[in-house]
Formats: sequence, C-alpha cells, structure tokens
Amino acid sequence: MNKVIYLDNAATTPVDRRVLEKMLPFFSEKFANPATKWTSSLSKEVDDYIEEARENIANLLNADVEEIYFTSGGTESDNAAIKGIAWANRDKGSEIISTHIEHEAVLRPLETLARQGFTIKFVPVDSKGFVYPDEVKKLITKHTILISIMHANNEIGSIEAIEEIGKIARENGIYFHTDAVQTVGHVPVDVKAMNIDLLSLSAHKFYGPKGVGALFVRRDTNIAPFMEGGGQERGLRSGTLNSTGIVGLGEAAKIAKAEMAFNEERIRKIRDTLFESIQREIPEVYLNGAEGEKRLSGNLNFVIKGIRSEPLLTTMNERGIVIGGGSACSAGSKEPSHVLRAIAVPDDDLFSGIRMTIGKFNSEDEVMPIVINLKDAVKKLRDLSPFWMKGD
Amino acid sequence: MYPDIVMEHFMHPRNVGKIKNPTSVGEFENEARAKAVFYVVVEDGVVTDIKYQVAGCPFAIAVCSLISEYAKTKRVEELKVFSMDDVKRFFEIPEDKEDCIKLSINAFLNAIIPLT
Amino acid sequence: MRVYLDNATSTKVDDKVLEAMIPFFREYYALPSSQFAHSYGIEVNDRINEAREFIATKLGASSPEEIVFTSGGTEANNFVIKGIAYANIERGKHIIVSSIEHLSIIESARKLQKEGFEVTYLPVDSEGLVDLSILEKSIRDDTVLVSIQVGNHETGTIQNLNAIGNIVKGKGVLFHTDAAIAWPYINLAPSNYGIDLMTISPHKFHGPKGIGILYIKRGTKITKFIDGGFNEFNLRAGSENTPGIIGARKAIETFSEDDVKKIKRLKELLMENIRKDIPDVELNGSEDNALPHILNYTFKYVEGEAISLRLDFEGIAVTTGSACYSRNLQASYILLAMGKTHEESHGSIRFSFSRFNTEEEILYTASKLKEIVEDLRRLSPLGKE
Amino acid sequence: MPVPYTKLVIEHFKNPHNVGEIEDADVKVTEGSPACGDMLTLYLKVDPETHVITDVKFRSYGCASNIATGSIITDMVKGKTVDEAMKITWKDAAEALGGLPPVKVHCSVLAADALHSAVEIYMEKTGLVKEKQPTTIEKVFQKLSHVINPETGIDIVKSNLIKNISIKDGIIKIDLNIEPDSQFAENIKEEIIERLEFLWDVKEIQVNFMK
Repeated sequence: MNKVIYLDNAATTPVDRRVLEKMLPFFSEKFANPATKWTSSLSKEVDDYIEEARENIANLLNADVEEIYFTSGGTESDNAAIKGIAWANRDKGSEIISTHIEHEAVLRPLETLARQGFTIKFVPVDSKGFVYPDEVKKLITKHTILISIMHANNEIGSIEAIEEIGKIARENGIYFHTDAVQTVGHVPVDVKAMNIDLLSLSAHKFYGPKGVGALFVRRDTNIAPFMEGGGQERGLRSGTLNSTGIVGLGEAAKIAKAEMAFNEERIRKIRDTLFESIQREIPEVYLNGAEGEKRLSGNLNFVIKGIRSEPLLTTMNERGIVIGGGSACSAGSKEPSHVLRAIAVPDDDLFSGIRMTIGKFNSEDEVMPIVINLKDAVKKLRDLSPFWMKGD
Repeated sequence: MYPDIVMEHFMHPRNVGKIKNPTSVGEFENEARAKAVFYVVVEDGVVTDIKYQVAGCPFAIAVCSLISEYAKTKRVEELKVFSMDDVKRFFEIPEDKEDCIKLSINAFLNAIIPLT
Repeated sequence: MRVYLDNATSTKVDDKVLEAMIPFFREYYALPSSQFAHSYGIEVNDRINEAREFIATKLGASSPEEIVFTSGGTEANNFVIKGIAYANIERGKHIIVSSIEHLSIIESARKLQKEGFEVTYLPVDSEGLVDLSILEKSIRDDTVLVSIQVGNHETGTIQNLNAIGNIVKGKGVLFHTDAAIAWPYINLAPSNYGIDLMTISPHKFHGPKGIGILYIKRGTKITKFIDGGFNEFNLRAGSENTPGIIGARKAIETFSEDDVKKIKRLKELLMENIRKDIPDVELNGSEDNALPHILNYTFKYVEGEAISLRLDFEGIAVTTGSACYSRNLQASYILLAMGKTHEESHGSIRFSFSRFNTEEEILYTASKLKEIVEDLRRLSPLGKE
Repeated sequence: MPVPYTKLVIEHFKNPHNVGEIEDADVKVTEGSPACGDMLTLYLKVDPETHVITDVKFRSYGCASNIATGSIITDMVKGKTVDEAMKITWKDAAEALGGLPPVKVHCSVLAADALHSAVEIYMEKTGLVKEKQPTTIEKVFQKLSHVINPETGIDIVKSNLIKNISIKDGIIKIDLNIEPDSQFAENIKEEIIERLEFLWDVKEIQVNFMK
C-alpha cells in the first residue's frame, strides 16, 4: 500500500511512539498486578507508575490525583458517570438535562435511565451546534440532579460554553458531567475553572492506547460504583487495573500538556488550507457547524451536494485516503447522523456529510493529494447520481 | 469487506447515465434516501439499451452496474423475475447490505415490469 | 534470583503475544467498526473477526457471535450477573451464586439484593466444593441464573461442573461459570457442560490486561451493561481494544497442554519440599480436585503478610490471604466459607505457577520459605505453649 | 527495590530488636488476636524503687509494620520511667521509623497499646494508681479511635461512623452508621469487642449496624 493519508483522527488516533515505548516494559517485565503492593515489590513498582500516570492526568485537567479514576475507555466513563450519579441521587430527584448532539455513549445510558423512570430533558442546539446556557437554566427544576453536556462535538467540532453551564449547575446544586473525549489532549481543560464535577476522557483519542480511559469525579461527589468487585480505584471502579494501558494514557497526557498548543495551531492551519482548497475546487460544498475559535482545530464537516458520503469514502479509501463516516460508532448504521439532524441540515443533505479530522501526524503536503482525489471522486459520483441534475 | 466483483464494478461502473427517449423508466428511493433510476430501451421484447443513475452505497452502485450488463440483450419476460437470488450468483451478500441491493433491484424491476 | 509465583494475580505477557499486538498500536490503529468506510478498518475488522472465530472454535462455540469482548473479567461478571437478572425479570428475581465466587460476582449480587432481587449464596465444604444437594434444593421456580466458578482463584478447588450443569439444565435455569482463573488450565468447552455464559480473563494466561472474553450462548436474554454504540453485536458499547483482542487470541494460541504438565510437576515439587521441611502447615483446598497452577498453604503461628514480604526481599513474589489492612477480603471470605478459622486464613500463602517457572526457582523458594517461616516462628508469641 | 515502607521499617522488620520473653517479667500483656490478623505480646521488667523500665521484650504475630513498631517502641522505652513510657505514643514510634503508611495504622498501634496497657497494669499492681476509674463514654471513644474502617483506612471515630454510644450497668451499646451487609461489618465488630472487653467494669458489648 502506498503511504496512506489518515483523516479520521476523531474516531481514533495512532499511538505516539513515545507512548508505546513507555508501555512496552509493562507487558513482560513490569506485569505484576498493583493490587498486592503491600507485599510485593513488583506490584509496588507498578503501582508507583500508575500513580505517576494519575498525576499526569490530574495535571492535564487541573484536578487532584484522588479525583482521577481509571476505566476501560470513554464509553465506560460516560456510563459510570451518568448511571452512577443517577442511581446515587435518586432520592433527590429524577431529572437529567442533556442535548441531542451527545455521543451515543451518553445518549444510550440516558435511554436506559429513562426506562428506569428518570426524565431526560434535552436542551436545543442552534444550527452551529451550540447550546445556550440560558436554555439550560430554563430546564432546571428542583428535581434536576444532573446536567450532562459534551465539551465538544465529535462530528461537527462545536466547543460548548462549558464554563457557563457548569456555573449554572453549581449555582443550582446540580452535578455537571461533561463528555470531554474529543477535547482532552487537544484543548485546555480546567475542571476547577470550568466548574466540572465529572469528566470523561479516552486515551486513544489523543495518541494513547485503546482500552483505557479515565473519569474525573470531584471530591465529595455522591456517586454509586458502576462496576462491582475487588474495590479497586477506591471502590468506585473494580477490576484489575490495566497497568499497561494506564501508563500509556499517563504518557499521552504528559505529552499532550507539553505539546498541545503547538500541535493544534499546526492542525488548524492544515484544516483551514484544506477546506479553502476544497471550496475552491469543488462546487456546491458547504460547512456544517461553526467557523472560528469555537470549533475543534482538527475538525472539518461539510456537505457535498448531490452525492452520498458512503461511496465517496470507499472511493477515497481505494486511493489511500482514509475518511471517517460521521461518528465512528454509527458508521455501520443506516440512520443519518443524529448530530446533523439536530443542527437542522436539510433532509436532502443528511446523507451527504463528510467528516475529515486532522491529527498531529498529518502534514500540509497531504492537502493537494486530498483535494485532487476528492475532486475527481466527487465528479464521478455526481455523474452517476440521480440527485445531481447539473451538466445534463 | 467488499467482494472483488463489487469493488471492480463500484470503481468502474458500466453503462452510467441517462437515455433521452427510453421505452421505460424505473425509480426507487428507500427510507435512507438512497435512490436509483433505470432507463431501458426495449425492441421486440428485448432490452437493447440500458443506463442508470444511482446515489447509494458501493453495493448499490455495483449492483446497478452488474444488472445493466446482465440485462442487455435479454428478454423482458426473463428479466421480470430478476431477484436477490440472481445477485447471489455474482457474490455473497452481507446480511446488513441487503437493503442497498434491493434498492437497485427494485429500481430495475420498476422499469421492466410495466413492459410485461 | 527472581521468582514470580503470583500468576493467579496476573501473568507476564508472552513475547509472541506482544509481537502480535505491536502493529495494532501504530499501523493498524483504525477501528474495526468503520469497516465499510475504509481499508484500514477492513484490515482491522478482518483480523478481529479472525480472532473471534479462532476463540469460538477453541471454545466449541456454535458461532463467533457467541464471543463478546469486554474490558476484563470483572466487567464480564458484572455484565452477566446484572444483565441476566434485569433481562429475565418477568421469569423471576432469584439468582444463585456460590459463597466463594470472585468479588465481582458477589458484589454484583449484593447490588441486586439492594434492588429487590433475592440471592442465595451456596455454602461450600472444607475443601471448597459446593454441596450439590443444597444447590438442587435452592433452585426455585423464579430462579433465573446459577453462577458457579470452574475453579477457585484462592485455593484452586475445582467444582464438579458436569453435575452442576446437569442439575441446572434439568431445571431450565441459565448457567454462568466464571472461568477467569481456570481457563485454559482447564480446557473446557461450555456447551459440553450446559453452560450458557462463561468468563475468560486473558491476563491470567500470558495475554494482556484490559481485555476479557465473555461466551454468551446464542439466544440468551441479557441486558447490555455498557450502553452506547452497536459494537460487539450490540452487546457491549465502546471502541474495540484491538491490540487487546489480538493479544488475547495469541495468548490462547500459544498456550499448550505441555504447559499444564510442566506446571503440575512444579507444583508437586513445591508440595513435596514443604511437606518434608516445614512442620505445622495445612493445605487449603483440595488435594485431588485442584487447578494445576494454584497452591495454598497456611503456615501456622505466623502471619501471611510478614511471610510474603520477607519472601519478596528474597525476590519471590506470592500472595497472602491476610486481610489485616486490605480493602478486599478475598482470602478471608473464601477460607472462612470453607470453615477455616480467622487465624488460619491470616497465615495463608498462595503460590501460583506458570510455564515460565523452573525447577531451580521452586527449590530456591522452598529453601527460603523454610528459613523465613522458622525465623518468624521464633518471633511469634503463638505455638509455644 | 520499591517497597511501601521506609528503610528503617524494613531493617526493624528483618532484624527486630528485643524479641523474646522475660521469664520473671513484672507485667505481660497481649494485645490483638490472631483472628484479627495481628497480635503482640509485651513483657516488662521494672525497677521497683525508681519505676524505671530495665528490660522489655516482645513477640509478634503480625505484618511488617506491626513487627517494626514493636521493635522500635521497645528500644524507646528501655531506661525510661513508667510515667515517661506512658507518654510515648504510636505517632512517636512511627516518626522514629521515618513514617508508616496510613492504611497500616491499625496493625502498628498495637505495640503502643500493649505498652500503655502494660504500664497501666503495672501502676494498678504497684498502687501507683489509687483507684480504678469507671468506664466513661469518653474512654470508649478513645478506645474506638483505634478501630479502623478497612474500607477507608480511617478510624471509625474520625470517619463519623458512630451514631450513638450508651453505657448502663456494665453494658456498652454502640450503634454504627454502617450497613449490616457491608463486607467489613463483621471485622469492625470484632475489633470493637477486642478493644473494649478487657475494661474492668464491662460485662457486655453490643454492636449494632444501621444505615
């Protein structure tokens, strides 16, 4: 295969070489289970590395180390946060506020809770995918126990006004959870300044390994454990710690803290050049979501009128250019993107959304080959399409 | 994973386009807003020309192409019973892709059946 | 000398396993769920499918769709206990587990109790075996699940799964077995025992941490535990841990029956030496029905944590059942359920073996153990009078 | 090699000082029990004139920090008067060892407890104490502050787990803010009983769990 151009960094990222190197000794040398640290120097050594990783994550989020809990990934973190808060605070109320543009890892647990008798209220988003904090305020009642609103959207990259929403939650004594899977490691996150009580993150979205994530839970939060067992992670998350993954996550966090600003500026430049070229070369293309600072620097989501995205992705892929199909988890489903629907993309265009997400391993040299191939593929598919009547 | 024949026809679809004065036109659009349109020219009960337009997944596109090759010079009587089983002779159909293939078959049959 | 005899807690990842995993970190890093979108995903998806098929064949499963990947044994056990209970509520709200199950089972069952389910905790005899007549009597019309482990993680005692399977199936109740510690040391195919669900934990046999395998027989009604995307046949949401899955598959492939033979010899060698050299010891568990890689002794008059820390100074890693500080009371509840006294459970030491241990290591361990136990007994106020 | 203990703890654990028995000891005290995982027996020999501790020995059935604390605390009291010995706390011992991990507190306070009990008994025996004090609620609280909740590593007084304590006719009733089916309930109950049963005027101890 020729050199591949990978444009699906919001779905998953390759592991940074330094992260993998940090992990390697933990497979076959430092493999002991940290649970037995009191009687085993091997375990104690692993435990020390795990605590170092915890500190790296705490530093990245401006949290305290005791507030970081390791999980198997972003989806588990979301499940643990939302169900854990709901179950533990049921006596206080049964209303939860969220949005329609959340990741499925938030939406499906909310559905489960709805079946258990909780009421889920959805804040509307505008055509750029933004939640207005005042709208959140309007939905609050004395029965509200949790607000869960994502930090940034995985499909259209809109960055929400988390700090203000958190402030509203705090003022009303309501727990505030944010799914920050797309932002941690890419955008500065400060759980103190942003008034966040719970935050989900996932290692493989910022050059760490798959199979590991973390949940930030503010001290003194009333939360029920999600996974029962040996009582690891101070009783909140049982199960043998995935020390290899955790060490990788810690290293990814450390690298992100140091290099994030530089990388994101570069990424933004590549993204902007890419979209300018696409708009120049291909007619009838428009951007979904916001322009400017309130959009993730690596995210590009646009509609190419008259064609469906799936054959376009396959064609591009045949040419070595890897593009994601909306959110990774629903790529296999026939439903159109719930996010594009929520921001009121016209029905005719719902299946024509293309998401390209740039990562730190992309380069400016890749822009031209992307645009040339895209232009050619779009022309071919438009020639084929009954929806594209131009050029008759 | 795409079967080789699907990939070949998807990347190089045959008989693409519209026919100005067709004998018959058949359309089909599914719930997921994928759409296929077949144009056929029939002389003495035999398909002499066939073209199509399609906005669907790679399977739908490849099957339109395969049908267009298959149908040319065949009798309408023979083609009106074209079904999923005929497509299965070309390649193994993944379970979750049946809808995409039905799109192409239905559009084709919508062009053929009125002629019988 | 470094001697690792704590393989029941976790094992070293085999070099071949690691080698198989490496490309999935930086080359084949795409997600398999994006299979129809791009060839990276297709490649990964093919490899994941192959792994799933390989494991299904190994387990004698009727289809690869009976194999679900989780984040580990604890998640798999939570999923089973809660998922079966919630999904079968109209049939009944009673489940049965043994009293010596792993805490991920026991604590999940406790959680269900708080929610209004009924749980029967089956007693065990002095060797740790479930009493079959009590099991039979405990099954009621509203029982939906029986969960009994293959072998015990602390003492190695193996249950009579054949008989248990017959009883449970005869009553039309779902049967889960936690094989996290036992499989593949006990190479059982679930369908031969009437097992509907089975938990496997690859990091217990030289696979990576962070991945678990759950066998779910086709047609079993179970409620999803981790909600989200449609991954794993809509049974477990979350991006697939691809290197973990590939590693788990390779760990199964590299495990051989010869490993079991070797491990058995090492275990017998240590037993012989302890019997010969150290008085006042007691075997915890069963001499005949035991997992080949687990050995548990109580050394009377001395406390387990002191023994294991002293062994650690000599480079030997073992686990103690002592719970004097611990957040988890594993050993004590298991040994107590077997009728041992608190004192006996505090002096217990678990030795667990792997194919990477050698005879030389065992002899070294035996000699250090003798020294340390003698030393600590001189210090102890017990056992003198 | 990384261990969760200071070098000094390890040294005292590997080669504990003052191990053994004193045949003609003035006082012999045992604290803890093998059932709770830790036990320590302390022997004191005291000069009847000066009340200076002339010899002290101990035996331990316990973990590393228990053994190390036994070793250091016996070093510390040798040559001290009983009054001075009474003032030596577990904290002093822990400091002398360069610190002990917090979750190990309850394994290691045993040595200090044994010392204080031994000195108390010596004082009672030799008439240094005029009369036996009746057990008060304060005294019970003080004793319970040695009972650690294994879940948190913090004692049950500090972690506000005590709902109510009453003393009547030698019966101590303690209500705890812990669920009856907590996996630690039995351990906590046993430990409470062990801490209180030796008090001279206590006949019965009732521990109730409620949440």
